[in-house]
Amino acid sequence: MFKKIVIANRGEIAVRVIRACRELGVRSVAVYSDVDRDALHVRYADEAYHCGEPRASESYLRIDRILEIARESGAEAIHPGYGFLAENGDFADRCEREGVVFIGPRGDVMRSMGDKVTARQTMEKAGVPIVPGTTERLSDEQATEWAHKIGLPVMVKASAGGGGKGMRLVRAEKELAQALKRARSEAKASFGDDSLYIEKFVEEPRHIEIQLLADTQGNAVHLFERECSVQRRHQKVIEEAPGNGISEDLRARMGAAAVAAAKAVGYAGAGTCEFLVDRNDDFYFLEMNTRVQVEHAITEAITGIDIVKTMIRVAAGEPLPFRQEDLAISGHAIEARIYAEDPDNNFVPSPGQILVYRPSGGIGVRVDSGVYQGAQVTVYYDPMVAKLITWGRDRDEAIERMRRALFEFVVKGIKTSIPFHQRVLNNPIFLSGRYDTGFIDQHMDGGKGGSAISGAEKEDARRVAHILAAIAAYRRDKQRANAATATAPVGVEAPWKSYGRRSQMRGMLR
Amino acid sequence: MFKKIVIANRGEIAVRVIRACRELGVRSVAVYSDVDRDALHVRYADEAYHCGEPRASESYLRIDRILEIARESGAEAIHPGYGFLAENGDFADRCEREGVVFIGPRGDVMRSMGDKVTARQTMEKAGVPIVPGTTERLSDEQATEWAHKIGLPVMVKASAGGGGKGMRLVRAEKELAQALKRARSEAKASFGDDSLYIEKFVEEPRHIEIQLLADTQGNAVHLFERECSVQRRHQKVIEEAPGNGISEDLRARMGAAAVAAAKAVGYAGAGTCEFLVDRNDDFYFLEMNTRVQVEHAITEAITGIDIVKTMIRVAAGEPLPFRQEDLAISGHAIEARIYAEDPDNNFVPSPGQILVYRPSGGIGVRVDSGVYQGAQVTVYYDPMVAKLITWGRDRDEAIERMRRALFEFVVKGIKTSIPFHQRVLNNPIFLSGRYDTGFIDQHMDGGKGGSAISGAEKEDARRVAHILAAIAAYRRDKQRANAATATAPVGVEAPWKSYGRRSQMRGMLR
Amino acid sequence: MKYLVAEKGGESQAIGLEELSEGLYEVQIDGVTLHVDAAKSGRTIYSIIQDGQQYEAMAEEKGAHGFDVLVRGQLFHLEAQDERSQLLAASAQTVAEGKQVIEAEMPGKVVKLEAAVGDTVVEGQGVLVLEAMKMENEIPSPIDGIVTEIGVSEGEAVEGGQLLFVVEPPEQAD
Amino acid sequence: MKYLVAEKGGESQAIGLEELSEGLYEVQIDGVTLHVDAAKSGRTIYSIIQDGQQYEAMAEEKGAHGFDVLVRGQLFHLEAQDERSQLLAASAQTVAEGKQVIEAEMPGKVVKLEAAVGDTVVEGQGVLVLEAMKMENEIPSPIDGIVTEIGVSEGEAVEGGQLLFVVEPPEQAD
Repeated sequence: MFKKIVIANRGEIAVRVIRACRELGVRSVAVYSDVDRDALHVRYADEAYHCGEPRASESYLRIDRILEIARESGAEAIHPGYGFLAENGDFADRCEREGVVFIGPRGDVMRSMGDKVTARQTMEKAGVPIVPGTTERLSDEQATEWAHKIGLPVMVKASAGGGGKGMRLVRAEKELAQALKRARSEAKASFGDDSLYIEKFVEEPRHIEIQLLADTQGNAVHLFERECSVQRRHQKVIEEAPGNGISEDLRARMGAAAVAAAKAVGYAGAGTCEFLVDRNDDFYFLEMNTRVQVEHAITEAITGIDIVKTMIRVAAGEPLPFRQEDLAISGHAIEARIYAEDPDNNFVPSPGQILVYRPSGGIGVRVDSGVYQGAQVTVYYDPMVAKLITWGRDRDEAIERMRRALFEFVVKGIKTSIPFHQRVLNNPIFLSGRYDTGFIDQHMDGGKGGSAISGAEKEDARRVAHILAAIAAYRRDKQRANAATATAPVGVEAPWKSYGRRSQMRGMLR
Repeated sequence: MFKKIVIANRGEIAVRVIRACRELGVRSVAVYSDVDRDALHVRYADEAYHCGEPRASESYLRIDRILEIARESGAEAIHPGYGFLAENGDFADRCEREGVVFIGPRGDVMRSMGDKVTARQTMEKAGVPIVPGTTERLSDEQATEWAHKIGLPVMVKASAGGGGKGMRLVRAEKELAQALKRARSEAKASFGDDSLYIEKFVEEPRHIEIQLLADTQGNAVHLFERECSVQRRHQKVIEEAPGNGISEDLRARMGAAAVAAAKAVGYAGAGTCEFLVDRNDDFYFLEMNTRVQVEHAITEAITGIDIVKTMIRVAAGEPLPFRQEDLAISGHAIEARIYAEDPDNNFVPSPGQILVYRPSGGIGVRVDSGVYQGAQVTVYYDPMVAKLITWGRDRDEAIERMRRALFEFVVKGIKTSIPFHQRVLNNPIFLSGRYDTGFIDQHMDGGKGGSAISGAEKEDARRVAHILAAIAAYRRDKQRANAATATAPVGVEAPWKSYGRRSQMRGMLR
Repeated sequence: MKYLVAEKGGESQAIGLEELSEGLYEVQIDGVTLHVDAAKSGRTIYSIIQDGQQYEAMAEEKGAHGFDVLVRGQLFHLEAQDERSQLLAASAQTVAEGKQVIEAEMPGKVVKLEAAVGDTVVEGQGVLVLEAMKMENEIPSPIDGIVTEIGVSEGEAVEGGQLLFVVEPPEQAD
Repeated sequence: MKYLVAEKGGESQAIGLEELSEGLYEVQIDGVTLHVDAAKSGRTIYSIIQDGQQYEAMAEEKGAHGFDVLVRGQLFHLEAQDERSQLLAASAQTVAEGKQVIEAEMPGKVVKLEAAVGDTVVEGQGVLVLEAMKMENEIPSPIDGIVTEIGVSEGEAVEGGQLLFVVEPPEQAD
């Protein structure tokens, strides 16, 4: 086993990896940009090195600096987490050349999967079913031709894509040009590569993905499926494991296909095969993510396997400590991604200082977070502040726990998506378990729709809200009256000022 | 199922029960004393009623007021948690008479078990092995006689005892008189009943207890054992499930004995049979706790069963939703009770305001707590501020997680027992799993001994501590220099003052 | 003491308020009298107990008289003020009418302009696309009107508070 | 600037300190020079980074010059002060000598008196038993000496800060 690992990431996933290191008795080396000196991942780490300026391109994406830190600290391996350098094959190659273990698959494997077009070609060869569409990069003109050839609706996707970036659904002819433009610009901005491809849009598609673990001895197992069909603008917001109404037979066939895909490319480490499942339970390869997923925790909850510790072990050359037949599903798990955004105002990002942070606790609840009370959510990085995971003996209990945990979760100072999650957890379609990736658009008005509580409760809440507004106004007036004598607490006034400012702007944006 | 339940308790267990209610869709009614208006259990509840003055006898123990609140709120049942009224048979009778369901066994059952002497008689009849000793209340003279008859060492115990209160080990003749006095005074203070009995002291005893669940249809199952041999002054501080080196055979025999005991008294609800296991794996009935235990969470962790929800269900007349053969042990769980006390100063209680509270999180970690950042730990109630529970696929992983979680857990403003737990988690005897109830006295110098880290690490920590002390002094001096201009934040100065004051006293006590 | 409380846009209702003791209020609302125990912990979190019902609620000041109040996961945008300052209120509530000056909420990058000066836009129509925190956000016009000014260009990095564009109602824009 | 740091009772070592910029210090210790980055969050929690090593540590003021410092779960009772105020220190460190006035840390109840005025007690010997937070705590004498005063009686409820007893060294007590 390694003695020391650099975690080339930040936020909750850096904390997640540091926890795994501590449990393995491996020293953890955090890296931090100027704005992350006070971040939680630094405080949990054994060592910490500055890696640059706030913008990711000037810090967490600086390959030279990350490798320099590995040398300086004497670390033997680097864990990339997700995002940033996690799926950068060239970085993996650099690590190999400089004698540092990259905790993930080989560079060429990543490239073959990271580029979605190449991946589709590879899978086609491996006999894994893929979504009908193109297997080359396309000019706008070719894309238009193909759209006609395949027939609308189609998905326009970035070859370098992932995480829903640079992806657009085109249902009507006239949307196509616009979709291509926006997808290219987003792809360029996100991946520095604006090449696109086109896929047939699968009707009522469900996003079902298979978790994989493979070692360097050629063993590969799957940890069953996750359902990630609750998506807003192609971003996963709520995930479940196991999937809804996935038969043992379908589970076995998808698992086998995923394992075949992994073996076809000589995969090692943790990875995920994403599939689309249509209304006939036919499934199509979507993409393979060659890293730990945000939603890996729900698989840990139903299998008891620590995925991050296992990927570190196999990176150190150990064989998988279990075989397929040792694995089984126990209960049901749900994850809600809590973002710093305002679900009551078109989900605009909501950075700022977290004035109050009271995470949920108790039975069947897991919180993975990179923040704490007093921490800053900056505008520079991903707006996810926490992952809330609940486990139950069955789906109903997992849902009841999630509702309970969302009720308990308090984050003040910034707006979060918690109220949105509460609305989803009350939606009859979601509760039925029969939903597809169109769920939020079709049944929740793109996220605006739904209510966290019943009509009567809402009236009751309204009455209390009005009373509290009067009381708050009264207290404020009273406070102002003594303003002359009182002095605002140090370090408190500042955030408030900025709140006043932002809120007025939001008022204008509304 | 009930529509509304009164939780006649406070702190983490009140929060625990409220969580169960919310998951069951049952409205929760909290009760609070003058000093608990801002407590977490009030904030999590649907309804809240004031029940009296700070002293428990004037609030949480006021049977009339609790029942009045049940009537006022229209609740159908009362959950007593643990402590306070939880094992008060007369209270259960009152509830029955007034048509409110007491969530627990019948009053007569509680009395037969609550009085340890009666319990020993009952168990003897039921054929459950008991520790050799007396089965009547004793005067000091009789106690002395018996001590000679049985032969030293003996345990002096309060008939009304529980939770280690009013209990003394007597190894030498001369200690006897003193032990009887202290035990009586403590028993009087804790239970209002100073009657005592005497048991043979079992050498190298291990404290192994069996979790029971029984319904009103006469079904009873056990949820396997917990090992609670890590005790300081007869108080459990760390518990494990399953027990260490408990053979399937012993587990089956103890489980059967516990179920037999439950059926012998017509038990319903959740309960625990405590046994002493000697070096020959012979076991003796110690006592039966007719309530949910502090340490129930580790059993929930290895079985997946929600014990609190289940006890509410059976109280509502539902049959147990599972049979013995549906239950199995999965993995290993450990609980550390985090108390507001100073492990570096003879474990003196450490009340005060919690200035910083950052509970552990992530995989395999559960925190049950009744506090939050800014909350007050008062001198009026039990000093436990949180329960930290970790689960792992095996004992080693559970231990690694616990170490990791203890490292993460930050509580500032009050002293806590976290450093003590870290010392235990590094003790080779504890790690070996071969320890008995004498562990802390014999291997940790009563709690003072052991170290959380290695000698080299300690020297390193010392160096950093010295540097930080200099920096802190420098900053303080700098701050004082500008004292004239600066104004202390409102509400912050107060706690500081009191710390200054208390700490000086502690200095003197040392 | 009387306070007038209204949802943004809606008409206001009068709420009588008297502080009986620290945190304990007698409240007149909908013609009934209630006793409300409002305990505050931290800066904006309240525990409200009224007739036994307990609500953990948050009230955050929003500009002059506004309060965003969160109860049971429901967010209410409210205006609350002492009866006497009602006149002020009237003016305060006209924020969403007349000339609209749209500023950036936070640093970001202008990915795309979707309208030009002089264009007629309807309420909710996108005027430009701003990228912030790795997400593209379309900034819509808050009213039907005409774009009279655009303060940024495509690809430009903007600071929080920087002017993005101005929209004016037709009758005003000429 | 020079600070003298000592464990309670132990002899002190000199630590040179210069703040290069907010939170960044040049430190002279054991004849070597270190750069220490001490970021503070909240009132007493620090993240110390020195030569790459990260330590989350807490420093709580204890009386005149005392700091309780917690690092890696290890608690250190330290006295730290500017060289010039060393003399003051000397006196401050004699707290644990001479006449000892023991006060109650918190409200509680005197369960038992184990010594009487005039009794000779040794360091660590119990003088009385106080019950607080449902636990009985034996309050020991901090020195060898003679009990010269007892401020409470058995069964009496005491407030925090109330005088419990006084112990004086033999030579002084007469």
